[in-house]
This record gives sequence, structure tokens and C-alpha cells, in this order.
Amino acid sequence: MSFSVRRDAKGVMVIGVDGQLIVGNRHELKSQVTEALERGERKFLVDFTKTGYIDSSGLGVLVSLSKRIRESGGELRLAGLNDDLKTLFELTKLDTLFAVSDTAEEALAAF
Amino acid sequence: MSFSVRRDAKGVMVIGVDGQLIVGNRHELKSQVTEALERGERKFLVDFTKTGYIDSSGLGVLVSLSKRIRESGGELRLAGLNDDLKTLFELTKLDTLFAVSDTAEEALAAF
Amino acid sequence: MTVPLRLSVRHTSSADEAGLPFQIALAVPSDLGLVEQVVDLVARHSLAAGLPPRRVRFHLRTALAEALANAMRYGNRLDQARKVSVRVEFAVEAIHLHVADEGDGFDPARVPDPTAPDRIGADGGRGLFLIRSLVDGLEFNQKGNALCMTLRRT
Amino acid sequence: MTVPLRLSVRHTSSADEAGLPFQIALAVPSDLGLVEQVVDLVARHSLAAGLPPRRVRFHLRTALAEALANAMRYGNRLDQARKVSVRVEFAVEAIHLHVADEGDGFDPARVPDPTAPDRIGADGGRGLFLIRSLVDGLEFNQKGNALCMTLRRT
Ligand SMILES: Nc1ncnc2c1ncn2[C@@H]1O[C@H](COP(=O)(O)OP(=O)(O)O)[C@@H](O)[C@H]1O
Ligand SMILES: Nc1ncnc2c1ncn2[C@@H]1O[C@H](COP(=O)(O)OP(=O)(O)O)[C@@H](O)[C@H]1O
Repeated sequence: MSFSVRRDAKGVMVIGVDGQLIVGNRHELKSQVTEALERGERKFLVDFTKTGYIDSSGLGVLVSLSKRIRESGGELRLAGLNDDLKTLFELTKLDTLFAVSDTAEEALAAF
Repeated sequence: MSFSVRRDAKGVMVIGVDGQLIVGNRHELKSQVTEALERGERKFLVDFTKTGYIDSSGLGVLVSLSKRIRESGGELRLAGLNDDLKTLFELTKLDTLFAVSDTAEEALAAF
Repeated sequence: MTVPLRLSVRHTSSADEAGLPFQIALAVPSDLGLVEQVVDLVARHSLAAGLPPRRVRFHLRTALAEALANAMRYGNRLDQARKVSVRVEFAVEAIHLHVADEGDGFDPARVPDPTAPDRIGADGGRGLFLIRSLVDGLEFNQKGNALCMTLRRT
Repeated sequence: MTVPLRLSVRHTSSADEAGLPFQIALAVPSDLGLVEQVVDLVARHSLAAGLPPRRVRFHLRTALAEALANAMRYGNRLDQARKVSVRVEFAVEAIHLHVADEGDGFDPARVPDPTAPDRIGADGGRGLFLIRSLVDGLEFNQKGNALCMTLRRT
């Protein structure tokens, strides 16, 4: 699995999760976002279009990052959840906690 | 797996082995040929073009049928062996016992 | 001479494909980096065994990843010398995923509901809940260091 | 939006795919009609485990069919209540196919060479010879009612 990071024209850090976001690699996502926060970035979009599955550790890292970003006065949006991942967020009621857009484009427009 | 049987214009019984010729279905081939012999058929072609694998029981049934056909004054030819099946006949030296043609057409022409 | 022009004999075996139960077993060192591989391995063989892709892609992968991570972390305390034993029984109607660790076990009844209002925002505590939500049956041994997750084939 | 199921495309984990040994096990009633199904099952999972298709299609299928037929016929005398136990170990470099029956065993050293000039035309006696010719290693237990066939992955 791997993460792709790019900075869009509006200054949004767009992080693509290619593969799984699970216990074995969640720290990579955490350090990507933490370093960006330290550099002064404040807008984050996590794009799940190419994501296979997410486990509870992956969900946990998203929750903790959303808190950190909010505490830093930043903004986090999620996009590209397939039906399985939507179910996952609904089951855990995390859909009420995150700003979720269907596509990365819609999410970017909302910043 | 299944066997297909047709009688070609020259009066050759063409038996196609679709799938495996192994311990579980060799009796079907045996009874097909035996019944045809009893009906008076004398020319037989077994076509392996659509065959997956053959085990020693399958080889055994071919050997025993070739004897019966020869004793009845008939003729048996084999065709359509892929590389694996050719190797099988070479390993067991059965390539020396059978009349083997590359294709069913060549075998039919040889009757 | 009246010979049918073409005759086909279909062989029917005495049991159909799903009727041959089998199992897959492996012993995994307690390394969280291996979770994905084990999940991939089991997923691949579950597809080869004819499980519906969505059951495999979502339910099986997520639930198995959770169970493996818990067994490695809480059961075996990430001690690589301790193994997590994984056994997947492919039965006619369902598959049973057994995951056992070498730890002291725990009481799953005492794990709180992570969707309670005061817990939704917590960093952790969703693993067992997700397993329960995604599988069709969940059983623990007495000690609490081995569980069996059942997924129906359909 | 659906994401295609892609399993094990890239790994950055601590061991690669072939590095996770596992095994498949099943107990098969002594019914010759089941040989093809068992062979198909093992072949499918061997492909899923990354064995080269030709090794599976030819060497594995033929050798396993022989070993199963012998175990059912000579070992278990086609008594359906007696089972043939099949265990396939997928190791890093090779797979080991274990086939055991509930019979009295035999002495494989006393089985004659079926390619000797006076035997080429015999109806039977080629099973063990084919197994030996197709696998990379063959071992019997002392009693002769269990064998292990090794196929290298390459
Ligand atoms: N295999 C296990 N052995 C011991 N304790 C376990 C095991 N699995 C789960 N637990 C306990 O159950 C708790 C809840 O687990 P879980 O719901 O997966 O959430 P989390 O892993 O985020 O804590 C864990 O914190 C741990 O105390
Ligand atoms: N599992 C077994 N248990 C007992 N005897 C066996 C077993 N496998 C093979 N044999 C003996 O070895 C002989 C040779 O077997 P094989 O080479 O497969 O040829 P075939 O099955 O055509 O006889 C058999 O006839 C049988 O006597």
C-alpha cells in the first residue's frame, strides 16, 4: 500500500490512500499529516477513491487527525468512499463526525 | 467432464475427450468404444484437443481399448495431444504403442 | 446403420464443488506488518473457494484484519515469538474464521459500545464492534484468547 | 462508486507473499468420483498461491490424481467410510502434497518399472511411475500408507 500527497491550487493537501488503511500503515498517514501541519498546512482532503479496506485502527487515525487539525484551526474533508467504506462510516456513526463528499472535486470545491 | 462421439463421412468414430480422462470417468470411454465395436464399427479416433489431464487409469483404458480394437481387426488413432499429454505418452513409452497424429484432420486422412 | 450423430455424456460427481469441506491454516508471527498479507492470502483463497467477492472484499477482509490486530497487540503483546494461529474452515454453507492468540484472553462482554454518544469521537475501541457488525456469527472460547467468526457464503 | 478488487498488488510488508507458509487440509471419502473435484480444489488454491500454471495444470494435477486414486482403491478399498487425508503445505520454495489412507500400506520398492519392454503394453501399473516422474521429491512413511510429494515452485 502507499499514500500519494499533492498540494492543489487552493492550497489543499490532497492525500490519496492507495490500498489499505489499516493497523500496519496508519502511522504513515499520521506522520504525513502531522508534518504538513507543522509546515503550516491547514486544509486536508483524504481521498479514498483507490482504497481497498479500512480497519478500526485506520478509522481511529482519521478521528485523531481530525481533532488535531481542528485544534490547529484547520479543516479536514473525506471523499471517494465506495459503498463498503460508506457502510463502515455509517456502522460506527463516524459519518456524523466527518465532512464527507462523494468526489474529490466536490470536496475541493467545498473548502 | 464429458465425451462427444460422432461418425465422420469415412465411417470413423471420432471420440472427443472434453475435460479429464481419469479414474473417475474412464469406464464411460470404455463402454462407448465397446458398444461401437459391437455395432460393427472398426475405425476409432480419440481426439484430445479439449482434454485437460490424463492419469494412469486413463492411459490404461487406452491401452486396453487399443488391444480390443486390434483383436477385432479395427484401427485406433490418437490426435490433438498438447505438450503435457505428449510428455505423458513419452514418459510411459506409450508413444511407441499408439498411432499419434498432431491434429484430428491428419488422423482422419490416415485411416 | 443408425448411429446418433453426436452424443454427449455428462459426468456428474457424487458431491458438488461446495460440498467438499476443507480448511486453510497458518501460524503468523505477531507483527502488525503481516496483517495485510494474511488478509490477502485468506481473501484470495476464499475467492478461489467461490465466496461472493463483496463478502470477501468487505466483510471478510475487515473482520479478519481486526481479529488479527487484536490477537497480535492485546493477546501476544507484539512479541514476534508468539504466534497467532489462523484456521479457516470452508464448509458447505459458511466459512468459519478461527483466530487464536497465546495471551491471557479477555471478557468481550465488558467492551463498551463505541457508538454511544460519549464514545463516537474516541480514537479507538471500534474493533470488536466492527467484527460483530460484519460477520454472521461470533463466538469466543471460555478464556477469551480465541474467536470464531462465521460468514455465510451468500 | 466501486473499487475493483485488487489483492496483493504491491507489498511493503516485512515478508513477501511466498514468505507466509500455510496449509490446506481436507478429508475425502473413498469415492473415485471425487478425485477430479479434489484435484480441482487443490489446483485452484495452488494457482491462488502463485504456483506456475504449467506446474499446476500438468505435474500437480496428474500426480495428485494418481496418489488419490491409489489411496482410495488400494489403501481404503473404496470403503466410503474410510477417508483419504490430503494436506498441502505451501512453503517458501516448494509445496508438499501429503496423501494418507487408512490401509495397510505397501512396499513401493517392489512395484516394477512399467516402461520395461515386457510391461509397456500392460493395462495398469503406471501410477507410481508417473508420480515419481512428475514430482521433484517423493517420500513414503514406513508403513507405506502415506506419501509426500514435493513440487518446487519453479
Ligand atoms: N485477543 C485479545 N486479547 C486480549 N484482549 C483483547 C483481545 N482483543 C480485544 N481485547 C480487548 O478488548 C478491547 C477492545 O478491543 P477493540 O474493540 O478491538 O478496540 P481497540 O483495539 O481499539 O481497543 C481492547 O482494548 C483489549 O483490551
Ligand atoms: N496407497 C496404497 N496402498 C496399498 N497399495 C498401494 C497403494 N498405492 C499403490 N499400491 C500398490 O502399488 C501397485 C502399483 O500402483 P500403481 O503404480 O499406481 O499402478 P496401478 O494402480 O495401475 O496398479 C498397486 O497395484 C498396489 O498394489
